[in-house]
Amino acid sequence: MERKTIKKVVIIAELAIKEEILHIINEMKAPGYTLYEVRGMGEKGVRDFETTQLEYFKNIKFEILVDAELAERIVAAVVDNYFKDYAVIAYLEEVQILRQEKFRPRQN
Amino acid sequence: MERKTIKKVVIIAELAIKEEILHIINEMKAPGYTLYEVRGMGEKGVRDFETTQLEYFKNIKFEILVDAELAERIVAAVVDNYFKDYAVIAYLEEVQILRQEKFRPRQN
Amino acid sequence: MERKTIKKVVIIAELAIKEEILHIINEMKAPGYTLYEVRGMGEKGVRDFETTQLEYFKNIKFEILVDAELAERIVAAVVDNYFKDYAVIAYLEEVQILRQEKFRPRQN
Amino acid sequence: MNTLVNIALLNLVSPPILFFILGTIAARLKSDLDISAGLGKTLSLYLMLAIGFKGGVELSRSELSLTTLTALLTAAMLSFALPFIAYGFIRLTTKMDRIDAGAISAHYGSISLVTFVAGTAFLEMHAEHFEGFLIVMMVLMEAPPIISGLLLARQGLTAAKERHKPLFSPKLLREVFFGWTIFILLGSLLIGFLTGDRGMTDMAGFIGLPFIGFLCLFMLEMGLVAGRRLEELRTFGLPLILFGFYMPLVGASLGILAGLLIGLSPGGVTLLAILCASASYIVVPAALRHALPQANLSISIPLVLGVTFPFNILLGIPLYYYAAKLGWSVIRTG
Amino acid sequence: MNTLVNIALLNLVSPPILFFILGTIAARLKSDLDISAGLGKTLSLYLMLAIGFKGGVELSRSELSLTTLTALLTAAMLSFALPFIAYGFIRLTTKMDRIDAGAISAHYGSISLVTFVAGTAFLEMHAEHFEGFLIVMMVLMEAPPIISGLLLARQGLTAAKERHKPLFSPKLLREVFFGWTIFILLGSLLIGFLTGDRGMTDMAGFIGLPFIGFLCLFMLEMGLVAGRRLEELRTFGLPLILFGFYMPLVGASLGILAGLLIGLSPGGVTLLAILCASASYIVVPAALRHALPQANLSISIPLVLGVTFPFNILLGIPLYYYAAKLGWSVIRTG
Amino acid sequence: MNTLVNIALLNLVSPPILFFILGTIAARLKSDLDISAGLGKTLSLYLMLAIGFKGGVELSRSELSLTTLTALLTAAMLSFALPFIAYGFIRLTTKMDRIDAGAISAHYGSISLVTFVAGTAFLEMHAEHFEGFLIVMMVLMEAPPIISGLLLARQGLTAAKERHKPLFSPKLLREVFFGWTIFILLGSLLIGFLTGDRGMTDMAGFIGLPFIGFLCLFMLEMGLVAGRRLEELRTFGLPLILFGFYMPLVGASLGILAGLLIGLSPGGVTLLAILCASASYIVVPAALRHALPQANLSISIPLVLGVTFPFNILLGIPLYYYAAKLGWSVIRTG
Ligand SMILES: Nc1ncnc2c1ncn2[C@@H]1O[C@H](COP(=O)(O)O)[C@@H](O)[C@H]1O
Ligand SMILES: Nc1ncnc2c1ncn2[C@@H]1O[C@H](COP(=O)(O)O)[C@@H](O)[C@H]1O
Ligand SMILES: Nc1ncnc2c1ncn2[C@@H]1O[C@H](COP(=O)(O)O)[C@@H](O)[C@H]1O
Ligand code: NA
Ligand code: NA
Ligand code: NA
Repeated sequence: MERKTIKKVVIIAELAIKEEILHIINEMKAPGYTLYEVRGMGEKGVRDFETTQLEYFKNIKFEILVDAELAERIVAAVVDNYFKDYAVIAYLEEVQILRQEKFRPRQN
Repeated sequence: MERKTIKKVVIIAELAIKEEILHIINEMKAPGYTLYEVRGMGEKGVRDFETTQLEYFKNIKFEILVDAELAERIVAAVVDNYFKDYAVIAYLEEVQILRQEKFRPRQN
Repeated sequence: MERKTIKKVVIIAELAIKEEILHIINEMKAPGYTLYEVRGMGEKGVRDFETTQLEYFKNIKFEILVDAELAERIVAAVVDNYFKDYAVIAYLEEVQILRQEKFRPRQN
Repeated sequence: MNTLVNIALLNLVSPPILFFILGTIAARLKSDLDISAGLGKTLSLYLMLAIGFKGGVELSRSELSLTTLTALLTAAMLSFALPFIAYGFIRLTTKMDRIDAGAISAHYGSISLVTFVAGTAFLEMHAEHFEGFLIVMMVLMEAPPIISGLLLARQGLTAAKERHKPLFSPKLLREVFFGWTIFILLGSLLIGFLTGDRGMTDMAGFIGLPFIGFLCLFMLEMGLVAGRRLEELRTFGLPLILFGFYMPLVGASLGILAGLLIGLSPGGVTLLAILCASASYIVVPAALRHALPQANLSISIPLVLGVTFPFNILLGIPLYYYAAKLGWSVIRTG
Repeated sequence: MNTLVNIALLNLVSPPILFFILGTIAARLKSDLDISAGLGKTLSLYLMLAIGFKGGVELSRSELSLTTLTALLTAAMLSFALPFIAYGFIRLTTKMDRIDAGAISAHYGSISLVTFVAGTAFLEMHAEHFEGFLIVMMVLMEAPPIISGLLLARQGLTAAKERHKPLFSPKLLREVFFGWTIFILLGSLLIGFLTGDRGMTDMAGFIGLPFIGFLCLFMLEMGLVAGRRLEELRTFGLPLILFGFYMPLVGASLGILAGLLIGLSPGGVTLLAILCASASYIVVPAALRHALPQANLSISIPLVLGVTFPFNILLGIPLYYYAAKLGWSVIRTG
Repeated sequence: MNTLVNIALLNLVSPPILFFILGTIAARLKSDLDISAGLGKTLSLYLMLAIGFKGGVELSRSELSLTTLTALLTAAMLSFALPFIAYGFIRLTTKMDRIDAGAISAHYGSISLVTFVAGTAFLEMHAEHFEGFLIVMMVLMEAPPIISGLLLARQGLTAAKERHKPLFSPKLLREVFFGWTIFILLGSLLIGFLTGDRGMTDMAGFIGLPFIGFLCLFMLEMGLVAGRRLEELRTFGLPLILFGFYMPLVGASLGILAGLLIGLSPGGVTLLAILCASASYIVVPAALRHALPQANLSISIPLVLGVTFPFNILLGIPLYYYAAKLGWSVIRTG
């Protein structure tokens, strides 16, 4: 089968901005997303605890498969709004898909 | 260290077809898999809830490291059988491994 | 935006060596990591159960974004120390990031 | 004296119902109040274990009579018949295709355990006894409607190969007969039956004392779940929404008639009515994902959870109880 | 007779406190003892539901008096005022900037539910009654300090646009008023109030009998959480650490004075002192992440959990109780 | 009168055992019945807390005697000795290498808490009292067999450097002494001891009333876990399977002898037998992953969980009790 190559946007952020990121995803009419509950460590310190007491130490990860153009816009939106004050990173990967239409921006 | 490049098959699907996908993996003698519990959104709507009440809104994600040839066959099997009726996507990535033999199809 | 390409080290291992891997990450001053709780199957058998009774059947996954040089050293350390006796795999991927400095080895 | 209004109000100010309402409000106001996934599963497990065990002990006290057998048979038959009625209503009043109509009708033929449990708590409040075998009746009502629902939906399958592939895949059978809900219900029932009153003394501190409290937690979650589904009803046509209201009434009426005919106690009649009125949102959807993947569950689920479940909990149960008592006294005096 | 020492010792050898200590030790020794995430959430949910419900039933027994209203008003005002005092201390004794100082002061103005619950358990041990509306007072003390804290922190914001953007984003308001803690507390309180003693008989087996046991589990987790934070205190200056000790004393003193003035019972005075002395580690941090993302929570959290919370649990509560009784007897006799 | 058969049957129809059987059946039939991860951990935590606390209270009532000390010493020694016996049997009857044989023997020297708890529930059923320090004995039996098991397995290590690296890595020591199971057991024991009867009145509603119910849930999960392991036994040779049956009998016999010698009560003797007969599936495997990573746990785990655990639960416990009573009466009369 011949494949198309599109982008996978990855955003790992503190739980506090989950809704904000979802908002960006919807605003930009991304065709979909996948969400993970993760733990980790980075510039903003260790965020790797199992207890639920401290919600603001939790991390989530978004993966969004989209065309390169939209990918850039999503990353830009996250970087501009949240990199300064929040625990968050964003990066891009390339993935090979089968049916490109499935990953086009939503029309509605 | 010199690396070999192999494929990573990624399948994100509704929980309902977990066993079916495991069946494909075993049938095709894939050397292994890694399984995630995820949430998400796509063509088939939002599947992003924390409650367990509604099992059929849950998503799982499979990652399978295999050679290109087997990768194609796994993806094909999933697409042909489940893309029409079920919430599922599949794509490929390239990864660099150390010991290729570990990721050859099982013999038994 | 112009992007830099760096490495993503992926380590999937049995829970038993979580602290050992964290130790390597800290020793080598990796800038950060992301941790997943996963399940799976491989050479060392099936490690895909939902019960907590049997802690040693649990898997974790580390993702570490670093420059190529450090990536090699981390993988080497894991392979040398744990591949023989433990359930563990390691591989590399390429990712495109925005601000390289964020992923340089820690100085302190 | 217990007028319908009194009964209804008494129901509305009982802790479980109020926690259900609290949950709904929380969901509507988009509060971040949430029941952790694990807890949700644990609570269902607890309710089923408790209700099953109690029923078993109850059974161990009474000996198997003919009524029991007729009752069990009636239950299975009722649940098999209900989908045909439901299907008729849907096809007549909406433009829904055969597949989705069949799927929905299966939900309404089957039962909701929580509604049943709420019913038992309600009866306790009124010191109303009921037969232990009603739990068995409940279990027997889970599966049959899936079959009738599938038979109806099959007509809608275009691809001949799909229409003619065997109705029961082994997968479906396992799903239905070894599904965890049935397993834990029947299992606990059997254990309660075997250990009887001695077992009850051991278990009372677990399934007795804290029961209502656990039910409240569970109803709180149900409120959250129901509240979140309301959104999705927006896109539904009025006829379908109405179906969510009158179908339980139709089911309950049949349940009451049947219950009176086979000579159940007022409590028993009420519970049979509740079983017929309630609609499944766990067993049936799970089974349909395998047996009828073409069906669109995002129609049935919001309808069951957003309309029928709340209706039964808030108004249905007292209503059915009132009607059951009425019918019963009529027969008695007549 | 109950000397301060006796009271303090009696507190230290009560199961909840001992489990808290056990948890701390486990954390210090890096034991792999851990409370599963789900359980942690469930336990908080349980404590809030139980304490709220009990308070509601309590309220349903007494009729709304003027004291109640003044008490509620006092609570809100106290919690609004406390951050200004806290802020002053911090700015005077440390080099911390306005933003972080404001953030911390918000934590100390607000309250910790677990400390409050531990206080009620402590009072029960001393057969000391307290007013039901104290739970309402607690709820009213959660939000106001966030406002005063923000007002103070705002001064530190360099970017004019940040300084002048509205104080309350809708997001913040939802966070604060529909937050799950407040929701479950007020909701359960209301339900307890509506169902009264009848409701209590239903719920006693759930929120009564096993209460202390659940509290012990929860305190075990709190011990783990607190113990793990101790590490981070290493890097803190002495003045800040000390603040974590004397600020609760300051708060408690004000609480006791206010409590005596508005004529609360000894138990009520003690609880108000506890509320003023305790610092928030759930509601306030969550709110600040949105309203003041520039603030560095890795200063406030370790201070609240590593110093103030243990201090209140281990020594504060008995101390405040002793002082409250003393003050009360003085007034009485005087 | 209590013949062995009566005792055995009475055990088989007790709720915990029946729920264990239910779980096994569910697993065999591949039902999707499952205990959520969180619940599993919570249940173990609860059992350990409850059993530890009760033991502590028990201890606080009796004063430390010489019997206690000899008992504790005996327990540690027994558990250290058992692996040598187990190792001998395995090496004689199977072709297993030193490493795996040593690993398995460590499992059988150590203990299973759940089996112990089931034993206490069993004794309660027979109104049979036992000494509080038996919980301390249990704790003391967890670690020693790991040492003897390692000593035996070490012989099999080819690489000299591995064979001669210190037996106890700090990691292993922490794993063994600060492991969460030991921590919660000893901690709760100590707390129960310190708070005594007053503490018990506080905790009874949590660790007393619902205890059997929680045990049932736990046994349900154990049944699921055990049932799923049966599969893997297919590939095992008969000699190894048999070992899983007779080794507990060997252990129990030694336990009974020792128990009678040091003068334990019939209940105490039974529990010591149970401890010797039971095999570890939590502490030992976790420790071995670090101390002996070469060992293949997929041999020991199925054997312990699929054969020995069910055997002890279903038949062993009543048998050991019967033997203990017998031995005791012999001594008495003799
Ligand atoms: N170098 C890295 N590799 C992998 N994950 C990272 C890395 N840096 C940060 N993260 C993840 O992103 C989260 C936020 O990063 P930060 O804002 O740098 O604290 C962390 O908690 C990690 O989960
Ligand atoms: N564009 C996308 N990016 C990331 N994940 C996606 C995307 N589309 C679908 N998914 C995931 O795949 C699941 C099923 O997709 P769908 O069949 O399109 O509903 C969704 O619930 C998501 O978890
Ligand atoms: N071919 C593979 N594809 C994806 N994940 C794998 C693969 N092989 C192993 N894994 C993961 O790595 C873990 C340890 O692998 P192993 O040491 O081969 O048993 C497994 O439990 C899986 O989670
Ligand atoms: Na029905
Ligand atoms: Na305060
Ligand atoms: Na043993």
